[in-house]
Amino acid sequence: MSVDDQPIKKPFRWHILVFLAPAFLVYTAFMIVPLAGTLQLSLFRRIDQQLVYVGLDNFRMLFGDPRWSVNFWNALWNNVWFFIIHMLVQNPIGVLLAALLSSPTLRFRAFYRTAIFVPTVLSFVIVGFVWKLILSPLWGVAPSLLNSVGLRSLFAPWLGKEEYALTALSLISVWQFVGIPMMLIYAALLSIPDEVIEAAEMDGITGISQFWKIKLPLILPSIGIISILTFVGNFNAFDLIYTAQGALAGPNFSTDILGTFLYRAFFGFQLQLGDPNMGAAIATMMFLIILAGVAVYLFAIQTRLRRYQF
Amino acid sequence: MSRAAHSPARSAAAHAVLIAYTAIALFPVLLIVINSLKSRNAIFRSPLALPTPETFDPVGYTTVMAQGDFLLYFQNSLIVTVGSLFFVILFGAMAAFALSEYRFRGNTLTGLYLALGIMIPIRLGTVAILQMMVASGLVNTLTALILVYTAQGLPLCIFILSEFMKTVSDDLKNAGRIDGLSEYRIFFRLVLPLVRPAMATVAVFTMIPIWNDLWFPLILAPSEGTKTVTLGAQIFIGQFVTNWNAVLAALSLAILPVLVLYLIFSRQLIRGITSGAVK
Amino acid sequence: MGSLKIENVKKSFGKVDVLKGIDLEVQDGEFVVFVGPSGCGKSTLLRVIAGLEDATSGKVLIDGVNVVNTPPAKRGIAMVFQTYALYPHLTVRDNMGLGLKQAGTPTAEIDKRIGIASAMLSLEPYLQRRPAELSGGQRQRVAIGRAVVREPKLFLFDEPLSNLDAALRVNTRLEIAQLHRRLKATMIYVTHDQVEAMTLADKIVVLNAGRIEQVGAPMELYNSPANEFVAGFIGSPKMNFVDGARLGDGGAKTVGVRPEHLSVSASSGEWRGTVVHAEHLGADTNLYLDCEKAGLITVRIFGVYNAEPGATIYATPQPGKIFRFDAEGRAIR
Amino acid sequence: MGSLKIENVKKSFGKVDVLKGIDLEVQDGEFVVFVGPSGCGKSTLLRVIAGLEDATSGKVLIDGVNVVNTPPAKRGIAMVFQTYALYPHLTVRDNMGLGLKQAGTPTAEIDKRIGIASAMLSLEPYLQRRPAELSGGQRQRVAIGRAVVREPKLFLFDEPLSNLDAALRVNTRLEIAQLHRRLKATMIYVTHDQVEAMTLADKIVVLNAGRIEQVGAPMELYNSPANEFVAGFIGSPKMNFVDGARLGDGGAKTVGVRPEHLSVSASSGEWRGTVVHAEHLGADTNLYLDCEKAGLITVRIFGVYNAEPGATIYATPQPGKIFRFDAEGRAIR
Amino acid sequence: QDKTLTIESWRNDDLAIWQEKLIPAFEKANPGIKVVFSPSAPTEYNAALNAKLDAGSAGDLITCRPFDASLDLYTKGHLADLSSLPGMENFSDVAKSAWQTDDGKATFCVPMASVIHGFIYNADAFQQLGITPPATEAEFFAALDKIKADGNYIPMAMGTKDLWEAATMGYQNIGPNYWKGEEGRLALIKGEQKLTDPQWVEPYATLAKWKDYLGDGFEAQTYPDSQNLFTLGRAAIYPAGSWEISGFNTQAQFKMGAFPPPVKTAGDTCYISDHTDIAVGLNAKSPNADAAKTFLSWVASPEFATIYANALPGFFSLNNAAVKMEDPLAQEFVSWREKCKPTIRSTYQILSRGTPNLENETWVESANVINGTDTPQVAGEKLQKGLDAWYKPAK
Ligand SMILES: Nc1ncnc2c1ncn2[C@@H]1O[C@H](COP(=O)(O)OP(=O)(O)OP(=O)(O)O)[C@@H](O)[C@H]1O
Ligand SMILES: Nc1ncnc2c1ncn2[C@@H]1O[C@H](COP(=O)(O)OP(=O)(O)OP(=O)(O)O)[C@@H](O)[C@H]1O
Ligand SMILES: [Mg+2]
Ligand SMILES: [Mg+2]
Repeated sequence: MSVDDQPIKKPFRWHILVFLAPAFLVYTAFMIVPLAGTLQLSLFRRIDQQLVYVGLDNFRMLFGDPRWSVNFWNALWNNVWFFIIHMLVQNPIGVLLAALLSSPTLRFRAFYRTAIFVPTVLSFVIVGFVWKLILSPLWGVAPSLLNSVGLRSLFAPWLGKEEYALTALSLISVWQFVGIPMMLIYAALLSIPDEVIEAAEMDGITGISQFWKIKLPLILPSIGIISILTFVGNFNAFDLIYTAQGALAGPNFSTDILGTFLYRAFFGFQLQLGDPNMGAAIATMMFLIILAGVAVYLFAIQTRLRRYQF
Repeated sequence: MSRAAHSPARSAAAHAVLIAYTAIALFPVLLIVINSLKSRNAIFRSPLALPTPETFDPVGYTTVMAQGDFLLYFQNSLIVTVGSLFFVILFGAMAAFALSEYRFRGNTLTGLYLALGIMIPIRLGTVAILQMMVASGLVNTLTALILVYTAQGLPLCIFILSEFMKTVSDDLKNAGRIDGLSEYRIFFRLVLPLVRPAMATVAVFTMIPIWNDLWFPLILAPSEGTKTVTLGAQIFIGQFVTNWNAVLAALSLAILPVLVLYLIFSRQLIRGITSGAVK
Repeated sequence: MGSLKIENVKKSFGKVDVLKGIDLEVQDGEFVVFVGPSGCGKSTLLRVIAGLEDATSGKVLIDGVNVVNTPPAKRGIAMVFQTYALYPHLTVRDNMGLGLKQAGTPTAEIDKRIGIASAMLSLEPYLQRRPAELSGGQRQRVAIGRAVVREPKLFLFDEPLSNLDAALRVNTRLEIAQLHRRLKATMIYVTHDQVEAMTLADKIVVLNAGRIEQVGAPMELYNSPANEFVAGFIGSPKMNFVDGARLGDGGAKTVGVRPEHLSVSASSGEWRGTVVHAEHLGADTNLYLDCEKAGLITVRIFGVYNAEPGATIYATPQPGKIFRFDAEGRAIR
Repeated sequence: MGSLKIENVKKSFGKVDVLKGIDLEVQDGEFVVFVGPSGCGKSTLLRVIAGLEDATSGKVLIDGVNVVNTPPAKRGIAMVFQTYALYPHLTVRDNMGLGLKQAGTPTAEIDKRIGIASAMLSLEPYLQRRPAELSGGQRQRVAIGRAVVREPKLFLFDEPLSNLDAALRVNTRLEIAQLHRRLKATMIYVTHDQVEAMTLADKIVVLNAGRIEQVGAPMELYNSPANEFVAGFIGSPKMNFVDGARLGDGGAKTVGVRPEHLSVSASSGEWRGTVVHAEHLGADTNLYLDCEKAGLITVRIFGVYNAEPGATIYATPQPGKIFRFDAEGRAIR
Repeated sequence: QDKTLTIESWRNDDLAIWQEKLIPAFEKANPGIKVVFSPSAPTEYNAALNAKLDAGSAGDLITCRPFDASLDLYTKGHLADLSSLPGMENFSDVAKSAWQTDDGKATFCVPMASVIHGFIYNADAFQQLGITPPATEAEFFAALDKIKADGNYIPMAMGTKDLWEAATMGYQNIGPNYWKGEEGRLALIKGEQKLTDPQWVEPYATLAKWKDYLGDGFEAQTYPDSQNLFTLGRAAIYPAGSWEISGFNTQAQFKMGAFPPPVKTAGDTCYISDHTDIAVGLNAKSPNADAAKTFLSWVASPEFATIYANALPGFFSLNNAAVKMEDPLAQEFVSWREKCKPTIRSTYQILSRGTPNLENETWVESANVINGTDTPQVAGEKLQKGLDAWYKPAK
């Protein structure tokens, strides 16, 4: 065997390490380490000021004890509904707006793009305040608007009704965050080469069918991203419900989602003391739910999505 | 593309939809701005009315200006936001490039690891983070915030950018390799400029939660010298009585810098950035 | 159906004037070839006709109707893009079939047409592949196929055969000619290939720097070019241009002789020259001679001709095959 | 510096075998042209040499060193991509200068080289433009320029002139030849243009379906093709193939005659045929004859030859210019 | 070298008072000690404070929530024992009860203030309609009916959206009259009474009747909405806590009066909720413990009590020393201490230690009862069931 025939070891690709290292280090130090430290609390319980290892007891309690499990399932189901509304309303609207905005001949594009994005920039405090103001039966914004179109009878104190509150809040959240899918899809649409679009125009594929047949397949990975980001964002959501409905997510827990449930358990609320161990157990469950979703996406969907290079 | 490519009817419909949605998007915002200029009574008597000479009352703004050092707060917010953004985009793009460009063992797992952070509210790690900052003497410094926000922003940035980097033509990168460019140069000179729209998007997504965050400034840097705008505005939210004039004024003012940043970034949303590259 | 009239079309990109006033009439069913140096505006003109680019001024009439405000989709045109512009997410089959599907053509008919086109372009084995899995020439053929299946009344081809090998190029060229006859469609075809231009065209349009230099039948351009530019552009190798004064031809600023119209002899002839370089192409040979009287000239000889660089050779222009141009480059007849 | 050796290189994309075992040796400073039908694997082979594609098996040695693990950037290669692959965000100047800058070349030197290259490619007016603002041919020239300025020891050109007009093509071809002499660099060049292949190559490599059919000097391939495929591929129009049995040549399965090796006469000759179609190219004429004895054949005649379709014409193969092939297609010598 | 003390607090509202009155007064008396009042938003306070204490970056002085929240900090060692602090003797055992260990042995915060529940009314409206402040329930509802019939005013400004209004301004406001203040509260803790007993369910029944007198869409009415509704003069009666006084004084353009929760029948003993609410303690890890103790002693002094109670009418001093207050409304509230028996909120001590949390449940159920989603009986049963799930009173 000649020297040449020795299997040559691939040189180590240092640049991969260099590219990954800064992000990896900062992220590990300030995110993973603290969070892992917190999540492992779920295996302990504080008994007489001592942290005692209790295995999966906290989880057993979370699922076995109706004092916890009822709230957990309620929050989970509410969260699912919250997510469904975002998927059905926010993302289609976002995609539609992006598609309209990406038309090369559209005028005032920058204005529309900015205007539609403004709500996303607002802090939750403002969003909570203004929507409570608008939807409040007392000050009459929504009632008089509805009145002006003759629909006054449709008005109800939505945020205070168990059956509407969650949907109303989901829609407020949609209002606030439509800018996110819009901008992402817009960026994706911009990267489609003009020539492909021109070819479609020549082929007689215009307007809506152009969107379905040409653009959508080309931005499918971005649609995947907004779906998974919506999923992750929704199952982590907290602030809007918290500012609009308070930590008890009223009325009667009808707007309680995992984030608010976790907050009460972990940090406590009013007279309820924070219980980091149970809180960590809930957080672990949330983490597992989200992880499952993301893993499905990464391994089952993302690997199957075709990407096209331009 | 030519004008003729779009019929007037189609563009009229597009404008109709966009105008309708713009109205929905802006109406509540206008309500805030209008009301931030009115007296408290006027806000709740007739929230829809424009400020009239009788109801016009800049008390919110004067309160904000009188209370604390809001210019300093703005400056702090800007430093923290821009600083974190810089590192998030730089480190995130680098990691995204590594993940999207190279096949190596554990690629997807690394990607998953780097995405874990968005699956747990980082608030939960507060105590550990604060302990670290106490130990390193970074409490009440903007550096502490920048570090945490950088870590916090990375997962999303990597997630989005790696997807967009996959759409950069391999031939283009290969042309760079043939040209003798190092991997670093390929990243900085070829890939980064070509994913500008995506970077702008990520920058905007990253910037907003940082700018609006209340929690970490409260925990890590609550001192007068390091307060951010959002934290500063909290001073008007009392236990029982909230000074809505001041809150609205402070937060309305606080929108402006982010909007300016947004406008700066959205200039990077350019069409046809890769056209003419390959046949 | 399919006549085209272009009236004083101008096009600028910012400060760059690309088309400087194009007037052209194309009869229904005609096969028109655009030739011209790289960057002279051929593709731009096609894009203006297609409606992908707005002319800065001027009119485009299809069948007598001004189409300035007609969107490309409504102009009834098929186009082969110079850059192919294939749909990256569709298979070869779907790339070809999409336009037909959109037009509501029955599936059987679509399949038939794709079958014919892919046979004609030797694309059958690749019908299920996506563009990224094809070679350059295969992609170009898909681009042709996509235009061809639609069978419109007006075709625009932008250098459609540039990446094909000789055999395939001949075949495809013949198929396009056949298609032209079968559909009686109007075809506008951009090419840099002399053979294609000469064999396909009813009419060749010579463009130069955004202007039309001459329009005419192929042999007309070859035999009586309107000016020095056309004379030099049509025919390969290029016509030899010699200073008229140097040859003692007082009436002409420049005298042109095509390489194939020079006879060579080792012993005697009009222009004595030294062989600088010989190119052996198999079927013919190009000799580059440095002549005392005529300067550096090219001679094309049929078949194999052995001449060592440095050898002395005499070249004689064939009588009646000499072109004369005035100071402005216009042909003197 | 610049020799290349390829040993049994195979390449598959999934189930598609594209290169089926390529062995090739290229001497330092040689000019090698790859020709072959569209899709035969030329670009793939270039990409394997450049290191852009990993061979499924086999070795690539540059200057005797196995470069399998050498990244493209370290192989000292310049390449013109078939798809150009220009940097869309950089101006023409920066497209050309980027590699030099990376190598730390002094600015003055970079400017000089860009100046030379852009003059050679007539790109000076476009130096400040971005690729999107260029015509197809201009883009292709930028791609050439980007490779050329780097002056490496090994060049890979993938159909670099396919979108240029005839005059520019001749010029650029000559410039490349000159560059080759000046730099003494090894060049590997893919083309579909017979003239380019014949004039540039020290050695032509004929590829077919992932295999090398023949390697040899241009005239060697023209004069003594190893098999039917090479005979048919080299030379345009294509060689006429006639069934040996039909001609009464018992020893050969197939007999081949090049179109330029057939003499025609209106009155007498070996094969009597009817004119099917005549192509007038100016400098020469292609006649398509339907012969009783030989079937459909092509005849190439120098100059203008007038023959109406339907006329009767006799074609006679020139003595000694007949090629004979056995049942496997191999040439019988 | 000056020592600087930082006070952690949820009382953003008090920033001006501290900066302008309290701190200058203290610093003048104690040169060498600087004090910084560093409040955070009330909703974030507990979580932020816990994190800072755990990590060791909290301020020297900690404003104490009543009962378990502070007790927890003490048991974790975050709050120092202040039992022997000079000045602590100025407070009664009742005043200190909210910041003591269960056995009463250690006190860890210096009491600052309590708040009293009752009703504030629009005196102009009452005069206009010829209503006098009601003393009994019958009178109360008669007044409400009259206001409603008149139609110019919303009878009562209260919403259920924020939940705690319903519980605190509703249930805890009127409840003591039913369960007889401390008597009932302690019996509940001992396990002798149940939340399903009539004295605990009846207040809910009364609350349920309120529904008809609340504003349109009260289900979505937030606490600030209620405040605004009243101060803008659109509502006649406001179920209140005394903390509203200072805010209402500046905002309302009409004369206001107050009356205590009406009793069932004339002549019954009246009970009021006089709830210990704010105290201040010492961070056990404070490097400036001595200075901090100096400060805390000052907080325990009558001087502080006077400044504080007058600066913040409605937050009543817990100091034994009598405090003279200027504000008439505040005087009205505090005068009830004489004629009625005070008690603290029933859920605060001990009973909200477990899961589910009784206080939180009470919020939810109070709102549910007013909204009509739960009947009073069901509410009582739910609460008792939740309590039974973890609370085992020592028998
Ligand atoms: N990713 C791929 N997957 C499958 N087949 C591929 C892929 N890339 C190329 N091929 C096939 O490999 C063969 C060789 O391609 P290559 O690009 O090398 O051809 P080529 O000789 O350069 O042709 P051309 O002259 O048309 O450019 C083609 O038949 C092509 O279809
Ligand atoms: N967007 C643009 N901005 C400025 N100049 C442009 C732009 N697009 C094209 N041009 C210029 O217009 C001229 C004509 O371009 P066009 O593509 O029509 O040339 P062409 O005749 O098709 O050339 P080729 O044979 O090389 O394809 C070129 O010189 C080109 O540089
Ligand atoms: Mg072109
Ligand atoms: Mg190729």
